[in-house]
Amino acid sequence: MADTKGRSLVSKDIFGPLMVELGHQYPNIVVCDTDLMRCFGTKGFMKEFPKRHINFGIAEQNCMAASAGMALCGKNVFSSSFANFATKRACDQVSISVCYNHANVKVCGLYAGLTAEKNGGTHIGVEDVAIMRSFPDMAVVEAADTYELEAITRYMAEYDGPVYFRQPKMYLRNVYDSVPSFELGRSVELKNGRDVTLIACGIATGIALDAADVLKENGIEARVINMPSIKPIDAEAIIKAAAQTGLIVTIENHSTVGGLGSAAAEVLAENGSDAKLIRMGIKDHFGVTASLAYQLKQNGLTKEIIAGEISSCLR
Amino acid sequence: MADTKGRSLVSKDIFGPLMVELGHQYPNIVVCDTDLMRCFGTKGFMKEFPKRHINFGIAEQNCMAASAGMALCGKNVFSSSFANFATKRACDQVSISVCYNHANVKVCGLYAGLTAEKNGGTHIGVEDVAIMRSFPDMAVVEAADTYELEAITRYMAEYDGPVYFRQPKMYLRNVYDSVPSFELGRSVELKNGRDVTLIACGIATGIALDAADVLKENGIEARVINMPSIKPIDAEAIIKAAAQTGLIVTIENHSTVGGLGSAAAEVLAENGSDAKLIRMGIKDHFGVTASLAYQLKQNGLTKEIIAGEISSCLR
Amino acid sequence: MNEKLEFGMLRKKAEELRYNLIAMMDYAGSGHPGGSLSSVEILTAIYYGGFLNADANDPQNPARDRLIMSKGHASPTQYVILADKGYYPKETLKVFDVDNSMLPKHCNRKLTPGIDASTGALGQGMSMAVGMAMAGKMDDASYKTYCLLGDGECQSGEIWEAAMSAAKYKLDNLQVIVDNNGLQIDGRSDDIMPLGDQRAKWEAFGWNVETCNGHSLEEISAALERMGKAADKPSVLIADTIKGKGVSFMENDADWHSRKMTKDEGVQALAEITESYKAYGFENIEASIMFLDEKELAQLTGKESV
Amino acid sequence: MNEKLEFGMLRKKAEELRYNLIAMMDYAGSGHPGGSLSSVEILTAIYYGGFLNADANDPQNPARDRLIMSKGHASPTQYVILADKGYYPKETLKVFDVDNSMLPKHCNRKLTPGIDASTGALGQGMSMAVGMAMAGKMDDASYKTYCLLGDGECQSGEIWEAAMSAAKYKLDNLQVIVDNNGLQIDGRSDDIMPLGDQRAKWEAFGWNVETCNGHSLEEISAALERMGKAADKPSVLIADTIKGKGVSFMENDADWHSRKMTKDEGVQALAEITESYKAYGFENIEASIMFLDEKELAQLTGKESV
Ligand SMILES: Cc1ncc(C[n+]2csc(CCOP(=O)(O)OP(=O)(O)O)c2C)c(N)n1
Ligand SMILES: Cc1ncc(C[n+]2csc(CCOP(=O)(O)OP(=O)(O)O)c2C)c(N)n1
Ligand SMILES: [Mg+2]
Ligand SMILES: [Mg+2]
Repeated sequence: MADTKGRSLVSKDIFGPLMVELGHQYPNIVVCDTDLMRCFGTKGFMKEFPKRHINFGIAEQNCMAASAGMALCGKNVFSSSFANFATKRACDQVSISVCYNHANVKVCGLYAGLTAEKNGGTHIGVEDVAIMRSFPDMAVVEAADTYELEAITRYMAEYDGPVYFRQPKMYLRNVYDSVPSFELGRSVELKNGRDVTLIACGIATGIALDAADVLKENGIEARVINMPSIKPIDAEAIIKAAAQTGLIVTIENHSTVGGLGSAAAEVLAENGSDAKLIRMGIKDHFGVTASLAYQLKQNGLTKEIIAGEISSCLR
Repeated sequence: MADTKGRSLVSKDIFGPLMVELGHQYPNIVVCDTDLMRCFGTKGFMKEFPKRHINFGIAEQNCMAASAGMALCGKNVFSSSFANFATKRACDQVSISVCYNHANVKVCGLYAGLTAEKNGGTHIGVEDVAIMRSFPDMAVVEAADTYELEAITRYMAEYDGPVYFRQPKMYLRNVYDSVPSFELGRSVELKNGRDVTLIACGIATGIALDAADVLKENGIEARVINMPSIKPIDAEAIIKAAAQTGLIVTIENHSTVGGLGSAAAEVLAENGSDAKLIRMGIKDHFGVTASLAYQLKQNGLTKEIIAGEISSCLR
Repeated sequence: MNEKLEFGMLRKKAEELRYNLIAMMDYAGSGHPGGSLSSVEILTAIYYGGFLNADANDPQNPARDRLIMSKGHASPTQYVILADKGYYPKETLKVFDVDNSMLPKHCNRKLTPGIDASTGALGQGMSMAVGMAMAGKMDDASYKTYCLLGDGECQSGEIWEAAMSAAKYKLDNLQVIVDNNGLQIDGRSDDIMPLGDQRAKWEAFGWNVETCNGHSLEEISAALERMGKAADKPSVLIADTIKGKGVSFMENDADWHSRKMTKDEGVQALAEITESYKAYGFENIEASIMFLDEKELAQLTGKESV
Repeated sequence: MNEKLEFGMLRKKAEELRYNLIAMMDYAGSGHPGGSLSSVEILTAIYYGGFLNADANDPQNPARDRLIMSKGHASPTQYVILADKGYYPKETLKVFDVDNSMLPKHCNRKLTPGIDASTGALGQGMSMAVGMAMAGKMDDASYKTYCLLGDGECQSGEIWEAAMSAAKYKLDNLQVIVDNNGLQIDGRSDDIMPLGDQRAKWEAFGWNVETCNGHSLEEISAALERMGKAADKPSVLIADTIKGKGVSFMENDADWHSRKMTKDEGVQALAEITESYKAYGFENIEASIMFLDEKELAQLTGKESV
């Protein structure tokens, strides 16, 4: 479906220059770093807008709470750290200074999930979505590729309120071939199908599309739903899919506890749906020091394993 | 069912003296405070075992990570703060220093959920279970009354590994009339019934029992399951209840996102159960400055509202 | 709007605020008396001594000075001031700490006009204040940001992260005051987690440091004056205070961090403040009551039975 | 087990370790060269200078001294030492940073014998070290706990929470070393978040402070010696170092925090260390290689083509 030619798969390659553009367009945008400017891609922003850029060093707590302070003075603050530190080291600050104060901070979690690769368990955030999803007033979003990353970033430049903006280091493939539209609470059906529905976000959406191709070869028509807005979630799409396809499979670059899979489970169970849900993701263990490919495989997050699981379930 | 006479409903009244007893029995037990000794009830322990008590002051991060360090030297460390600060201020430390290191720390979250009452939103932890449940290697437990609190505490004195031990300031009633047995991963059926199953933990278990009484008057036979071990969860009991009673209602002193309700949703959806789930709890907003009774009512956590909801659902 | 009272009147105001403060907490049967009382003079000096530039009629004015109660449990002191300043009707003080009150136990910016940040999770107010001062610098705005810390609160690492960042960005528009009452919940800070040489700490973190007797309105004002002139550096005032100041049985007693007064204790507390008021040469403090009528006040002072 | 080399041999050891370190990271095409190289002398002094009491044959001995790499990304330096000490076969160094390796990029106590804590989340190792020292005091044990920090890491509030607690509990069994290389990921610490007067900071937090040239084995050893004698206080050594020390093109360049060497860079790095080895008067550093055979080494040194 997608033409990836010339489009970088690396989040910061798209995010960084885009923030410079948006910085010109929106004078209230501020960028905050925590000694990871190189990973956020925000060196360009710092150079263009030195006064509107703060590097807090290795002090994520202060970064997130001070960002809230800036937001309460009218700024739209994009603040980042590795996903793990943005959500866990600064957990209370994001909860209280940002959400409880309803501060206009875009908490950006970098190198999300297994894309932290060999940095290992201390860096591979498997719980960040679970944590952020539990915060009242927090929206949680993750793009499926850098086209959607752009869409979300543009949306965030206008949106006023706390958001957790999860960003993998890089994508495995593109999913779109141009910048799609994005809205909080809205999912996108990428592929129709009647036998099973794959719901995914982030790098997992590409995997889901690939798995659907494998399933097709086996005669199984899979619906693929991209769910960039994990909270608020598009419950309607899930209920519809459950009614129409029965089996639902969530695929995510995150623990199976508390993330997209749990959000889907909540929707299904509350609606008394008899659809079976399979939650594919990191199986309640910490990340290890290994390449993305290795860890995806270890966690059953390859198109082959996913297709296999679905085939045997439908048999 | 329960005889509450003479038995305090306040967590620290039971926990505090018990820790002194256990301190004598288990020389490797250490207690760590964060300027909330008065709330943890551990002044007695400090006096009896001054060398095995550390008060870290208002420094929850250091408390939890240093506790892990002690644990790695053979100690069984009971470390506390208000639930909100134990799990959010020290989030990364509990995740990495405690869980990732598999350190024998019992992270005790005090004044859990709405029992922080008028301390308001900054103190009322609505997300702590969601956060702790998402950590690999973490067990999450909460007692239904001070009898069970005692059972869990005794269990924890022997258990080796990371646990989040959630403690409300006080209970609304007792549920047991003597110290029950406790085991990780095991639920307790407090009342049999065939029309609906109420699954609850913490102070909500007492409310569930009361709601069952109200339902009975309406001719509805409710099963009541106490679920002190939120993780690992007793999936079997949930599946059985779903098959036998259809409707499942989870009741918890916590956000409906990520806690007991979500855990039940995961189990039900993964099993393709067509049982409908109603998640009663704090409805994805922060706590307010108000009494427990007020906030329980606001969140629909009274026996009347619960019974009403169930009755209208079964009608 | 930058109201400035002479020291005589400032003292009078401080005692009247203290009286209302005790009355409000007594009326509610709640609050954090110790840390509220210790900060009365500090907040009086800031609000009435010509420092805080803020307007009750325009509490969201972007050009206003900010005041962040990082020790958010001392909200009562600010509540009586905001009522006196006209941010809300004085009678509002009656709803302090009632269910879902607009005057909750910890400061909440969404509920109370005049409150600039929701606080209560210690440490975070300091960072938010730093962020506000940073935003001021970005906008070349001239507002100042004041921030009140507890001494126990300074045990929190976030304070030192924030301190380091304020020095980096030369936030001379940031004025932090430590209500150095030497007590926290579990006892003396020196016993629970000693703060050691606080001046040395802040200086080592690149701050301009002032110290003073935190109950001397003159000393506080002089220190704030000097802080306002310090360029290229953030300033901190370590104000030595007495927790529970003004009520003999509360002074220097950690128990009074968040204890509720009995009826008799309330009577005595109000009587003691009346005494000191008189000792300062003022008369009839009862007339200063903002939010209770005579009858209601008589109940608290125990005079209804006379 | 408390091996103590003379300074001449200590220097020889340091250079050999550095050689192995570069070879290991080059072989893996990974690692954090900058902060690993800056800590070579510090760890050499601790492990071989008669300080760390630990036994490769009994890595879990409760009486052992602990060493916590709070800057867990400098694991490579410790890995070559542990291999040399016999905690695991030297050939194990070949698996550094391979998928699911027992020698992962950040220290992991569950995977690697001789590693006392899993680190990588900056700040936490310091607290864990404090906890270990506290446990030692509780047990009246005589072991010491060493802890290595980065200078950037000291921006984290947890460091100062931990520092305060160590002073309270008079942890003279705790010895912290700051690898003060002046760089972090985004650039110079002085630009990113200036640490200012580090000595003043630690002293203000109640610590015994030593400073030294962090590449002088004599100075490090002398400082550790003095620290071992300081009673009733924790000690910190601010060791001034050069990030990337020993490899000209890596020195003082933030880019080398975690860059991977090209083939040519690897060749040059090994050649430079060989040169300094000779300049110290030693010969044939290649013979010191722990984990590669001649042919494998020849590939890294670019000599296979000759
Ligand atoms: C992060 C955090 N930890 C714990 C608490 C609970 N708490 C509220 S007040 C207090 C003591 C504060 O002492 P201090 O800062 O000295 O304030 P003061 O003496 O002025 O009341 C504590 C521990 C909290 N509010 N926030
Ligand atoms: C809490 C936390 N935040 C961010 C990081 C990412 N990180 C890894 S190393 C590093 C720079 C460390 O600088 P410094 O402490 O000076 O170490 P050194 O120069 O010795 O490598 C950063 C920001 C981390 N590991 N942990
Ligand atoms: Mg105090
Ligand atoms: Mg450095």
